Amino acid sequence: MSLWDHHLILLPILLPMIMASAMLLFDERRRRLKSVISLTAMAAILLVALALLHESVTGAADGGDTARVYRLGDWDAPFGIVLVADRLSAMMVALTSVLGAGVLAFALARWDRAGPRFHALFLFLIMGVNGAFLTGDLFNLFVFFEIMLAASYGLALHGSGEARIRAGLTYIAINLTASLLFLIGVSVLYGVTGTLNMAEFALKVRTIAPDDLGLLHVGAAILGTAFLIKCAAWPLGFWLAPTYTAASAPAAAAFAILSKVGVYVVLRLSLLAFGDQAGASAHFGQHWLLFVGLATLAFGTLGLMASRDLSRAAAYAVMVSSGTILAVAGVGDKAVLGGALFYLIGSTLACGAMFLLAEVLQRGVDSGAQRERAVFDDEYRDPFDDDERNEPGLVIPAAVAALGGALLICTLMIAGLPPLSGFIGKLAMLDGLVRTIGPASIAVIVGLSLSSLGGLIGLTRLGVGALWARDEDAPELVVGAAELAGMGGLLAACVLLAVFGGVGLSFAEHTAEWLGRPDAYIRAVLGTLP
Amino acid sequence: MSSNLLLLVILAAPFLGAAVAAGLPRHARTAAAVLSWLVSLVSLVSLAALWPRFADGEVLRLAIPWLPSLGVSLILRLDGLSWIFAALILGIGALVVLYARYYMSPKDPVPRFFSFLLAFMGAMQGVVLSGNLIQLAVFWELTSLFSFLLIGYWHQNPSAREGARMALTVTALGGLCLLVGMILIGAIAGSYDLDDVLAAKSVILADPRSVPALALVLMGALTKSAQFPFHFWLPRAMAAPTPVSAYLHSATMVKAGIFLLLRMWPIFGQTELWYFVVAGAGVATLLIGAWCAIFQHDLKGLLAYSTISHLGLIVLLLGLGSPLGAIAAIFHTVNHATFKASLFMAAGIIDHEAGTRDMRKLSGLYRFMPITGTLAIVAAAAMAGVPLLNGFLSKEMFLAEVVAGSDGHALNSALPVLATLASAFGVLYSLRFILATFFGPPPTALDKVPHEPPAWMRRPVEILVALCLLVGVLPAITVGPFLRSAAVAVLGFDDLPYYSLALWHGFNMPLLLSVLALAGGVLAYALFGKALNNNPRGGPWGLKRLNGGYLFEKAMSGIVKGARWAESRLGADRMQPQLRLVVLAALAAGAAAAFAGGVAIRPTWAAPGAAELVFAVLWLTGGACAVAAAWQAKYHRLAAVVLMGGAGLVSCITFVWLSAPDLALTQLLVEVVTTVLLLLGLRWLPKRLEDIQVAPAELSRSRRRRRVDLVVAAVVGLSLAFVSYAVMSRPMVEGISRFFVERAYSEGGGRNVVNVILVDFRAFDTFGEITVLGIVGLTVLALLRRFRPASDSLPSPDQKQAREREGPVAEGRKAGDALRDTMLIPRVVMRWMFPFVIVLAVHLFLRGHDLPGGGFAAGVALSIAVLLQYMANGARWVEERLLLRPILWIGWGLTIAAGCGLVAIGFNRPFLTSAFQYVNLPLLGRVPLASAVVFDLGVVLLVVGATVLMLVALAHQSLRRAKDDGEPAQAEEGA
Amino acid sequence: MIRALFPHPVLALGLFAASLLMSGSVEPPAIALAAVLALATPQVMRALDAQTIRIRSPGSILTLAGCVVIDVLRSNWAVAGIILGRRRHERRSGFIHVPLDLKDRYALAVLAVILTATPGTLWVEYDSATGRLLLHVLDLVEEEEWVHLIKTRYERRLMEIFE
Amino acid sequence: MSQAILLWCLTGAQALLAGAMALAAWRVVRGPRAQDRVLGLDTLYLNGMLLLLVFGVRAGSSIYFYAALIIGMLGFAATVALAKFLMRGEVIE
Amino acid sequence: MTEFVLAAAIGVLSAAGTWLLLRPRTFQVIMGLSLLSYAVNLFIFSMGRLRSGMPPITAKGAERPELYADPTPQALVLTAIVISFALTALFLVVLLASRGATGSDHVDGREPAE
Amino acid sequence: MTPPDLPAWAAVTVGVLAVAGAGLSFLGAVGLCGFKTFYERVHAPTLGATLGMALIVAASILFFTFAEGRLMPRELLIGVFLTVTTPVTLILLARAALFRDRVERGRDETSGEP
Ligand code: NA
Ligand code: NA
Repeated sequence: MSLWDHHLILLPILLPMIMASAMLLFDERRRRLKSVISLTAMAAILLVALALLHESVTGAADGGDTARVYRLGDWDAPFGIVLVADRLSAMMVALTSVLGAGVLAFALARWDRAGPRFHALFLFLIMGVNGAFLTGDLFNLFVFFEIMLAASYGLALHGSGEARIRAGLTYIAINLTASLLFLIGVSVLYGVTGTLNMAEFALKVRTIAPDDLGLLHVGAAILGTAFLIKCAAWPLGFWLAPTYTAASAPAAAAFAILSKVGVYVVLRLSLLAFGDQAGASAHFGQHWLLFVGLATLAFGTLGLMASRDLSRAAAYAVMVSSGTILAVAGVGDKAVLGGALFYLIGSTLACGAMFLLAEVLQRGVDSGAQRERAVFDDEYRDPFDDDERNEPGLVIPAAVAALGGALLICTLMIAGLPPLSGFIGKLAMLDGLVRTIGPASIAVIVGLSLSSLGGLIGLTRLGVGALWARDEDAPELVVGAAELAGMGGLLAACVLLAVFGGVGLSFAEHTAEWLGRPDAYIRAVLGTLP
Repeated sequence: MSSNLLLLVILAAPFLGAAVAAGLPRHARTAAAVLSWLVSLVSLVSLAALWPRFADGEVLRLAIPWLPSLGVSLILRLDGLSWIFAALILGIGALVVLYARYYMSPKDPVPRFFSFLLAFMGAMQGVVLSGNLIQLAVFWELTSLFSFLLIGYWHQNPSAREGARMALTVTALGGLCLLVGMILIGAIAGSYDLDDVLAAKSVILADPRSVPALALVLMGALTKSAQFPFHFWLPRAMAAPTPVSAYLHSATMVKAGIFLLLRMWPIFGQTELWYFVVAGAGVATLLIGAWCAIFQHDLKGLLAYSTISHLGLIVLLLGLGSPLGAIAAIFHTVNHATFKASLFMAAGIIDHEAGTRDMRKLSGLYRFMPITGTLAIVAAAAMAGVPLLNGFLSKEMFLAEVVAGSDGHALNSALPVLATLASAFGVLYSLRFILATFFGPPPTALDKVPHEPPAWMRRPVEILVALCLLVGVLPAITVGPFLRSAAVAVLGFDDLPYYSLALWHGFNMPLLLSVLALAGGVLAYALFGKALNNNPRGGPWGLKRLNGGYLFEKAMSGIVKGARWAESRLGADRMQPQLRLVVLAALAAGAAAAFAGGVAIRPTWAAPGAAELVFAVLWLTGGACAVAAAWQAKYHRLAAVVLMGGAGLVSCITFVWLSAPDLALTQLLVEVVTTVLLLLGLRWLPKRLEDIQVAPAELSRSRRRRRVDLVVAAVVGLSLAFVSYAVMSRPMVEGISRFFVERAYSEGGGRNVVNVILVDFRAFDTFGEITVLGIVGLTVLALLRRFRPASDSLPSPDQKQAREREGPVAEGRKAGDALRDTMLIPRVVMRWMFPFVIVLAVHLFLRGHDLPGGGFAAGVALSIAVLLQYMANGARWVEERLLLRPILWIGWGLTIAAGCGLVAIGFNRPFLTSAFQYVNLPLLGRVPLASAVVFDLGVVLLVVGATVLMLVALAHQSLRRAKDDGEPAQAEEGA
Repeated sequence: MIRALFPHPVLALGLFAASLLMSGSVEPPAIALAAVLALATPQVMRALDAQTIRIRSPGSILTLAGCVVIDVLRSNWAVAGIILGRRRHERRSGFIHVPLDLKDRYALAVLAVILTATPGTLWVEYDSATGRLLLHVLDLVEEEEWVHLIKTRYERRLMEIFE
Repeated sequence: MSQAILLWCLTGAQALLAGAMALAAWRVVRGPRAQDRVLGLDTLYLNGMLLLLVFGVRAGSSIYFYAALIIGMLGFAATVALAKFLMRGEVIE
Repeated sequence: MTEFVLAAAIGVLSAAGTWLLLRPRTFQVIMGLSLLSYAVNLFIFSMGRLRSGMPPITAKGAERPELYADPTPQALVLTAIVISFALTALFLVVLLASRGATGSDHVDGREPAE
Repeated sequence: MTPPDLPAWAAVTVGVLAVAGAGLSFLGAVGLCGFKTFYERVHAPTLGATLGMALIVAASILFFTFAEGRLMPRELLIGVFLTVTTPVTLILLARAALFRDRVERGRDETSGEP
């Protein structure tokens, strides 16, 4: 194993961090350099993620699934912190880098100038997200959540403006509260089990003293609440729509992955620690996931239909996506979960693209994001403050057609209509659900179908308004080449995902199956399975 | 060519063509038309070439794997039924393309039109060629989608947008139902493959899930085929360009529903549900459509309702469940496609040449466009079911079928009457179509003089009308073989009943009914023709209330309104309710888990010792401070800050008391910085006065809210206290800590276990934590750079203003002297404290590994040293003397921490692996050197950078203001 | 050269002592550290352009210190008495003005520390233009007496030390 | 015996200091004016620091010394900031 | 007894913090968050059980590890302190910005409608 | 906890010093609560800050000197720094109070009776 191969898993975290730190050492003026650095970083992370993905699928001695474990500081689990790349985390890292690359490309057209230190904040966000996906330690997860959130606070407010600040305040307050819940939950779990390592925690859950079971569940429930807040689950996710709507387009698009971090953690922990093997704790909280997921799905769909503009609809689409996966996780069927994982990929990319697209379509119409001039001029001024260049760089012809196509793809993806990957995911879920027919599956089937319909109704109404029924005095639609490249990249990924749906779906299904047998994960992390 | 390739061409050519057309320049009208024409021709030829390959009942299949794990592959499956539909789609498609070339205005982006049209054609091919249920649903939705784009092509026109949306919504709704239905059928049959499904008929029918499955599938078919009560979208879709109407509503879109019914017929055709739903919808649609058509003034409107009615007829035929009915349905589908396409095209020509489609404005056009007129008359006659035309034949079969089945159900016995009535209506509106348009006095209300269209625009109509005639006269030769192979595909080779495609079946009941209908229609026109033409209200008599489109629009806006209402009721946009929900949710989750699992407390109560009483007194103090802080935070913010300091101090002492000196140190230092930060912020908050008058209603509401919150807060407090006590009262579990304590010195090189955890065992946490700090620094900077204070906090604080007003009281005093004198002593002390605090910080840093302290504490101490200088001397003064570049400190701090971690990689150890060594230095002796110290140095740099950045950026806000006022700077000579 | 190395010798000495005390050890590493800090840290005072403290009469420091210790002890006793309720009715507190001749800011600072650290007196405000000091006294017996006390016991000695 | 006396004395000292803290906190809570509260906090800090010193003696460990030293050296920064805010309405000018 | 006092302290701090968290003024919220983070820090700390006079500072090699106070929660609290300090600062700045941009110190950026 | 090798007289001295110092501090706190005006209150805590502190520092030094068998005067640092910094707070506070009284209550405490 070569030097870098061994440390590969570190790169998705370390690379953006080092790049961002290095950027702090340069002057803010060196935009081109920063753009190159950021894009390179994203590309490198993508490659790394693919390599990790490949290994997680084929890396075991028998050529099967495996989890690669990296012992930070050379301390064994459960004492030191470990990074773990298995199918799920590698997939999420890959997804993050694709989304990140698209968003970054979009931002290079002009948004990265709307406030200071965009690139650094963006890379820190990526670092936090990747860390949350890769860490195998509960408290370290908290730390990465905080990195991710801190960067997201900065990005949510990127570009300033009253709407952003107003929404940002709520966003931050709620997430700070959620972080406190996170801490309470993790510490209770530590108090009861004496460990922070996820794998060891899963083992300890199995053998917990009956007397401690209640406390363990209290900790898990509080922790779960914290994660559901990040998932924007109903009724804990009302912060999402205002924040994402007000945020600048690239920020909002990048945030499409944030709620997925919550979803990821819910999936990871519930399947690792509270799966079939968990004894008295088996399937802990699963019913709640179902209810909350369905409620989120319903509320997200309602919100989507109620939205008055596309970016808000995109925000609700994020909620719909969370709700879908949570509800499916609540059904607790592996076949269905595979579909949900596949759906997760496509819906995240589509929601991201939707935010970008919405910004292009609403440009000039949008009032929430007006740029304000500082009242003061002082030494903390950024040299680009006065740079009022608002053009998105090289402008491409036939903008309307291109944007129309993009909007169509987004709509299909979000509504889960054929033939794109959104549909494949839904199909796979429905296919699994009808096989496990019961009240829960029927509820989810109805929910999924209605949300598709609602999504279609809502998005067509808004899309028709934004593209076909533009005001006479609305500015002509222009889209920069970089912007189109960013959006197009994300949408192309959605299309590719449909074309190679068989491969993708089989990957997702195997991932669900892999998640269903946590012993392999635990063995990889702890070396043995006592 | 292999049949596989041909099959592929049939499906792929339109999509490829669509892609190419989309890329053509905006004005390439002819190129796009030629392309489209060639594409449809290529597909048509391929289709025709396949005809000889399947003699009776043979099925061609081509499978392309797509989603193997779901059993969904792309299966192209061609049987007689698919063939006849595909031929219709391609044949009429080719004619429509030709027609559209002349119809479309060069001002429009015509290539896009052709692109959509070809894509739609492809999607239709996909539906009829599907050998897989899911694939069928996929292409089904695609047809909805592309029809949406086609109908909305003239999107500048609001009715086009609305029509498109309505069509999409209704048909996509049906499509979703269809999808779920198909998935259910697939689940029952164990496969999505059409052949497997058809073979599993008995399994399917035996399964109780087949009922919802059928219902869902029918939902799809009926919406697509515009069956009552979903028929309303079709007339609205007339806002589309006429070629689109001609295509969608004759041969394609609406026929997809028919196709689906035919596909499902072998399985479900004889079930009760099928009969009631399909036949019921069919008969209702037949009548309502025909009745509404009578009253239309718009030519296309009339054709639209007529289409609905004819679709109802076909659906009714299928609903009857008899094999002959199915054959008649196929036959009428073909016939309807030909005459309706030609009629739409004719209507388009009239619109194109006369400038209107309003029958009240049109009149006597025959003399201006005799050829078109003749063609229209023939086609309308076919629609009315006049003998010698194709419409007559299939209508005869229909009437025969209705009569033959007129026993048993009440519906059945009523059917002959209803069918005759509907036929009479058909005669009536056909007559009206012709007479009101082509005959009568010359038109007066037209803007231009109508004339014949370009010859090639008429050519498609001519071909179609010729087909109507040909089939009408020679049915067995022209359409016989195709009909037969389609019938075989539906009914099977063995169950094919006897039927005759002859023109003359002798005098029989159906003929009588036909004649009755013809006579009745003519009579009705004679009686009511004038009234109909002048019907001012436009709508159909008796059915005004039943305006589906209107209801739909009401429903849609109701849905949006309802969604908004629900969103506002189920959601919360204000912060307090959201936070309350979060708190309540956490409480509920915790409580639910606790009650389910049971939480026992095992108190170990011993008589409290004196020291414990002291501890209790301490917390009496701390608790009082906390409660008072909560009490005062609204009106006395400073008091709250002070009180919180008290609570914080007690926490620190608690940490010392309970063996956590590191925590105490850190918390103390952080307290100081936080207090200063809060004070820096306080300056920008508005004054809050206790004696503001509040409305009594608001007062009582806020009282209620406060009471609720008080309860919530108390419950939170009790719960957390309970949980912590429950854990504390339990024996320690054997966990990871033992390892840390055992190895901290031997393997981490430090005696302070907490610090070794922070910089070694769990250094990655610290690594992340400092990153958070750095990010927050950046964010703070970004926010403050655009900070815009509220107008009322712009001026200097009152204290300062008053001080300046106090002014130079004594001789020789200048402004600012007062401050200088006050700060004289503090400045001296604070300035000279600077180096001592640095020494303290160095000690904190160096001892951290063995004793309480560490990088973070050192960093905050250093920040406080800087802060003291700022407080004593003012920002300007300090910055003239100390060059602090906090962002650089942050950058270097992070870089050093990461770099230190990376060094380990050079030694092929994992990131952040620490090394330590005792080194013998001259004079100093044995000194421990741990690489973690370098990591800690990064921590120091970062903490200083971030903390100073936050403090200074905040402090600078007042400075900025000072610049505007031209207030004298506070610099002064050295101390 | 020496100046550059030791811009503030008194400070360096103080830092050396402080560092040793913080280390709690007189082992070679602690001494080395103290020496390094004593050498390096005063350099930052250069940036803050602090005037060097000049002590003219080191001997007077001891006398002053003795005075202060005695006064502190005495006034602790006095104030404790007041708190415990002695002389509750006759006691009167208030402000007095003391005209000062001291100009050196370090001297003033030391005076401020002494006066404030002594229970019962509090330095409130000093007017640099007039040299008037506003003092709050807990037990104000005779204003003149206080002025006299301050000027003779402290100011004179401080002027000896610093000016 | 002497050890017991020492222990009792130290406990008594702790109790007195805790009592002093409680009184100071009472002043902080009570006010009435901001300067009283700040003064109360200053006293609270002072007594807290002394409590830590006594605690160190009681525990026989010098580990707690730094906590006390930090209050002694830097605790005043918080109260200075409060006082300055009271005086000027701004902490850093 | 110590456990009971500490539990009560956590309860009081968190109750006061929660009450403030639910108040309508931004400053109240930030104070609430600060009080809550005190409470949470103590809570985390309490999860390692309490031990007086045995800080986890070992002699050269710990003979009886079980005697020392649990160092892990202490390390966690340290991290939590730092993070909550940073986020308090951030929240403060955002609330100032909100007050500046909206003119109101209400958490919703506008005074509640009558 | 107390090391056994502390001589009896030293132990008693340490105890007495500590109690005396704590007592003075307590007295100061009593004064803080008991005095009627701010200007009187401000004097009270100096009891603890000077002699009280000195006694406790002495106790600590004495204790550790005997406990460790060598001179351990490091609490002196606390004494020095506390002595130097306490006046800073008090001066600023008194000045602020004076000013606030002048501005907000229209009273100049320096000229009239308290
Ligand atoms: Na936006
Ligand atoms: Na004094």
